Amino acid sequence: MPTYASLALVAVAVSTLAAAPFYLSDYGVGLLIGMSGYVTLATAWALFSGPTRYVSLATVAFFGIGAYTVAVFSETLPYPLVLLLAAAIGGTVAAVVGLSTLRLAGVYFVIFTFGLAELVRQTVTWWEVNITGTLGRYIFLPFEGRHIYWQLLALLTVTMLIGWLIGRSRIGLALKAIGDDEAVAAHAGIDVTRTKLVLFVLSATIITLVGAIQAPRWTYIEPSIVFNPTVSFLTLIMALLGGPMRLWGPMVGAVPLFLLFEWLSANFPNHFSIFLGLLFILIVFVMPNGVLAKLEGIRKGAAQ
Amino acid sequence: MTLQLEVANLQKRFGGLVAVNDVNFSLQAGEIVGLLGPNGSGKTTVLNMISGALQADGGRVVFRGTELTRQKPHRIAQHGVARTFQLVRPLPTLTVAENVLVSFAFGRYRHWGREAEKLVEEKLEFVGLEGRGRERVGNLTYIDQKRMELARALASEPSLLLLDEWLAGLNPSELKTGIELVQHLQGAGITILLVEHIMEAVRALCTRCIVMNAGQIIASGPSAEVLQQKEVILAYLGDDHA
Amino acid sequence: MFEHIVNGLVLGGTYALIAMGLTMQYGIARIMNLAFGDTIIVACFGTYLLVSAFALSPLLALLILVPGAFVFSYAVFLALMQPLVARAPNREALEVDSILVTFGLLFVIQGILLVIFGGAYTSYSYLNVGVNVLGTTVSANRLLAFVMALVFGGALMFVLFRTRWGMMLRAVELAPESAPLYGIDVDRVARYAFAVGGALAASGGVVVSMYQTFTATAGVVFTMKALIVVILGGKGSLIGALIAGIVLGIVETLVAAYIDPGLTLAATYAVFLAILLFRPTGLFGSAA
Amino acid sequence: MKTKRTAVTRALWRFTSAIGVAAIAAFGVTESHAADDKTSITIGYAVSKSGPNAGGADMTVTPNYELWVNEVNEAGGIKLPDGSQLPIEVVEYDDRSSAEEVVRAVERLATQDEVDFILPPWGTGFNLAVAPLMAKFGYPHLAGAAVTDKAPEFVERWDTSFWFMGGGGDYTSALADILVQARDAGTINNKVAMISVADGFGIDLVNAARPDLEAAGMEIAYDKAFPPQTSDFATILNEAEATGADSFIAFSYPPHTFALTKQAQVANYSPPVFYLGVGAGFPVYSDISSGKMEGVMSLGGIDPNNELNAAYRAKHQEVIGRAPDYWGSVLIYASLQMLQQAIERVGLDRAAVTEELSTGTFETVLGTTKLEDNQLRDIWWTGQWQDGTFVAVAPGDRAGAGSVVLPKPGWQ
Repeated sequence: MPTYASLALVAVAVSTLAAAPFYLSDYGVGLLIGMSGYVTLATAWALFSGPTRYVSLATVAFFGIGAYTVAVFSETLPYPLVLLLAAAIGGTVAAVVGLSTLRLAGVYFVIFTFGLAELVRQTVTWWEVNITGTLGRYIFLPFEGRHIYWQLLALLTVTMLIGWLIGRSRIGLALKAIGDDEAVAAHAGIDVTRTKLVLFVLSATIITLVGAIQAPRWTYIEPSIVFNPTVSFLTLIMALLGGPMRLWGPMVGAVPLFLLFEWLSANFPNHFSIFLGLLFILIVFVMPNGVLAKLEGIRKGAAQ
Repeated sequence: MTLQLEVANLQKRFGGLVAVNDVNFSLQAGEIVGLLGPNGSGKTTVLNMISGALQADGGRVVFRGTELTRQKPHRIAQHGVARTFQLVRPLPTLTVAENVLVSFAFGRYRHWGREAEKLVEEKLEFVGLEGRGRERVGNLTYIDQKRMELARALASEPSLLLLDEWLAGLNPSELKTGIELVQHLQGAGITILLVEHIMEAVRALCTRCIVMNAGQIIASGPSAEVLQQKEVILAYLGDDHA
Repeated sequence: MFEHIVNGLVLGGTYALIAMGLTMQYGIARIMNLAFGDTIIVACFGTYLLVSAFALSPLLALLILVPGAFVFSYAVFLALMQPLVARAPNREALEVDSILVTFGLLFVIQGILLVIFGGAYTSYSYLNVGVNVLGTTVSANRLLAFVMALVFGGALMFVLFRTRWGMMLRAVELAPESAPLYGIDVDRVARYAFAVGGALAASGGVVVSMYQTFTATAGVVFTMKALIVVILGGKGSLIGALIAGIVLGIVETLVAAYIDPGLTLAATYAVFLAILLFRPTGLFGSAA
Repeated sequence: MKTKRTAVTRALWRFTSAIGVAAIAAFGVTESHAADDKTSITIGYAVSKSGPNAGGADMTVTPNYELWVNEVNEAGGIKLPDGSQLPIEVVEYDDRSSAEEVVRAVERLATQDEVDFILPPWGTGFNLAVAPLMAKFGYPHLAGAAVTDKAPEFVERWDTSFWFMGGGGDYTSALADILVQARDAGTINNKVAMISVADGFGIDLVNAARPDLEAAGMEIAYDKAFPPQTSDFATILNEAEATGADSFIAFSYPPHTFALTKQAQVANYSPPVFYLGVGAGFPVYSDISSGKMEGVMSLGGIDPNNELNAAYRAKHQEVIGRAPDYWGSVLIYASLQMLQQAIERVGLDRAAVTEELSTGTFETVLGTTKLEDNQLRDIWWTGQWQDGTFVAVAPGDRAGAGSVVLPKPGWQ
């Protein structure tokens, strides 16, 4: 059990972050939105992909589903209900997809999830064009940056809490066992398919909610905006940088990487891609298991 | 004696090859039965079908009155059938204790928390790994990994244990310890199906033997008798010459 | 109906041409190269440069760019992939690493192209005349892509099945673990396979640039198409890539003609996902 | 138990340090630079320099920003009403074709860089994404590269927004008028084949075109949307040709426009009316069509006899190294000139500049320009390639309009 002191520390940290918009500029809040958005995405991604080692590129499929749900229903339903609906749709899609794909292993799963994101995007596009006869949709919700930030912060806190609980629970142990050796896990009595499915749905639902919460910030959305594959790739690289096997890993990866991107795009707007690419290569070569593993390695090395 | 396991007309093909052909046998509660035969004779395939790792193409597996034939591995484990693997398969990112805990947490009676930790400690002590629960499995010697794997199989609290060449690769003194461990299990009322090449172990442990060759049972009966049979000796000699 | 088949064949020729390169890299060299499409785009811009600045024929550009791409890909493998191959404990780890590194490479190439050429749409015309094929008019440049796909496919097939080097390639594809037992230098074979894949990508790029508008950032479209074809055909299978490419072309054309042009890509992905689910080794892949 | 506690402590240490990094970053960037002695006018913009939108931005938006800044600074800067003259200092970001990035970049420009003015990004979607922020921070928003029928509504919602490219309905009704005239003159039949790219632009236009064409009594014989990634149009053109329509209309983006042209030439498909979307008005179109673009129609156009426009085109060629397109470029450049003149008249007070833009009359490359309800309405809706120039042909009653020549000659 965590001590009261550490619980208090978390409470202080969360409330400090929650109070941040009162003494930050809009840009500061914008940064926090971007950061908390990506930290939540990366943490949710790692909930499933970290222990099971199923590298998913479907992040943006769920992110986009969330954003689209808000765009479609924001005028007709009360906002909390829209969020619930988004979560339900994202979760349902994840369940259907999960049931059919979680037996694919390795790179096939990677490719499938990428294809899935494109399929969802194409289908939404076709539906909008041919059935509803529009493409862009407007979201006029009376939210300022800080409102979106608070929602994201709450979602992030809940996500971290879920991750922490999973790590201490039976299902966390099951996931680690599955990641190590599916056959052994199954013979030990673990329902491998159901465990993976539950986590995939959970992770996808959180990702859907991130998309739903962020969407009002853009006023106007269309498939090319919300199904931007970069979201999937950035989420992946952030989680990998920090180390997806650890609860704090994605956060440790996402925060500095996000700030670095911001700095690069401000100072080298014309060379952003080159730096980003070199950085990726560097990460793979220098810290293949993530920053946390690297730090632990260094600490161990120093101790010896 | 009560009937534990009944295997009837079991069939398995891989492509055109018939790996297991019309295999029938049954196990009584508390028995240790050896499943023998040269490499490729279909022993492990039979084991895989009982434990659910493979789907049988035909026939049935009934365990204590429950049909296991088309059940998934985790259901079979929860019904009380546990197994080890021909080559040890530890879960490398987990500690020794966690490896064993997995089976307690998801096995027959699903233990968790303090109680499970205590049970893990007991099982580790039973296999001779007391106090080593916090170690990474990668740091264990081969024999200790085998011990750990036995502990993991026992942690699902099975009434039928499938041991796939669990004694292979042990030196003579380790073998002695291993045989004693298995005998203890029998004392605890666990039925054991033992796939094994080491005749010394088979003689010491098994009341009965089933011998397979080329996917079929060629002999079965009390160990002493079966191991004398000409066919059985031939099958092994043939294997040695190959 | 018949004209759609002809159009589909010609469209599929392009897909086949670019997919054969990726299948060499992915199937044999075991590198999931996300920067594959960007190699194609580099060849597009290279051709454009040679055509517009030096008034060279795009066909001559082939003679410069294809060997260039071979050398470039060889160097990339040596510098970036070899260390990964060496340190990877298993196939999965290598796949994840190579996805990440080539994703980085993708951005580097794209960034360099953006600095040099900017983000503008680029296009020129060459061999843009109609050719009558069995009563259907198709463009000469697309026909060229189709013919090249057949020629390269045939030539590679000959090399694979009739030469010693080809035998080594196939050995590495089928059994990378045991190939070294037969005295095959797997790394060397992989280097060459990767380089040949790059050269094929460049040849695809040269032809594609004749009829398609390209931008510095369009590489990922080609990567995806090629990847789909490779998975459809079975990774490492050249004949699979060739046939799957052509099948995909025909499917897209028929969907556009008889169902809805808006669903061509959705149909592509649907076919692709279905294959992944029901026959993950592809139409012509060896069993897993 | 001991090891467990340290694990928790370590995790918390990580958490707090992560927050620390975030906080430092956030605070670090909020310190604003004091701007007591103004030595320059800062102008900020975020455009897509990478990602899928880079192609469009690089054709129509960025070159004009660069051209304008270059011209102003060569002339010594912008003259303010107090007599001082300040050069322009540019703060630019790459939005990487991401909506979230463009939103944050504008927040950054407004609240951290505190630039004097912000120029808009490329594209309808991105302009709408930044519109609420521009209004909130009180920056005039000169939405250049954005086509929308909802401009009047947006002006009400965001009173600092200005719309320079008209709406889909403007372009399609002008086209419908041309078709009706040609039909009534017996030049073309009553049938139209129409395709559109399945994204915001294509759908906006095709939705506007349908009622316009139906009202004009035209029969829409083929009406399909295609995905933006489409590169092969052989089948679509076959099907369109098979309908027997004399008018072919494509609301397309440059890659499709170019591919359609090439395929039409290959298949020798040359209907009397051949109308394409964005890209047909690019200077490069002449190369794409191998010089055979005579008679092809599209959006936009110029008056070839307008000297102001000719001078602008020459200057663009000289500074940027290539010619501007025949549609959006000149509108965006004009919006910048208006901004400049508004600043010269009322200074750097953004509210006053907004007011001046809304009510003032300006001398721009378009001639004498005045906005109606914050929208530029004096736009060429339809153009046609005639003798190597993309000549404006609608609205026909506007001074300088050329006349439509139909049927389009074959691909000679």
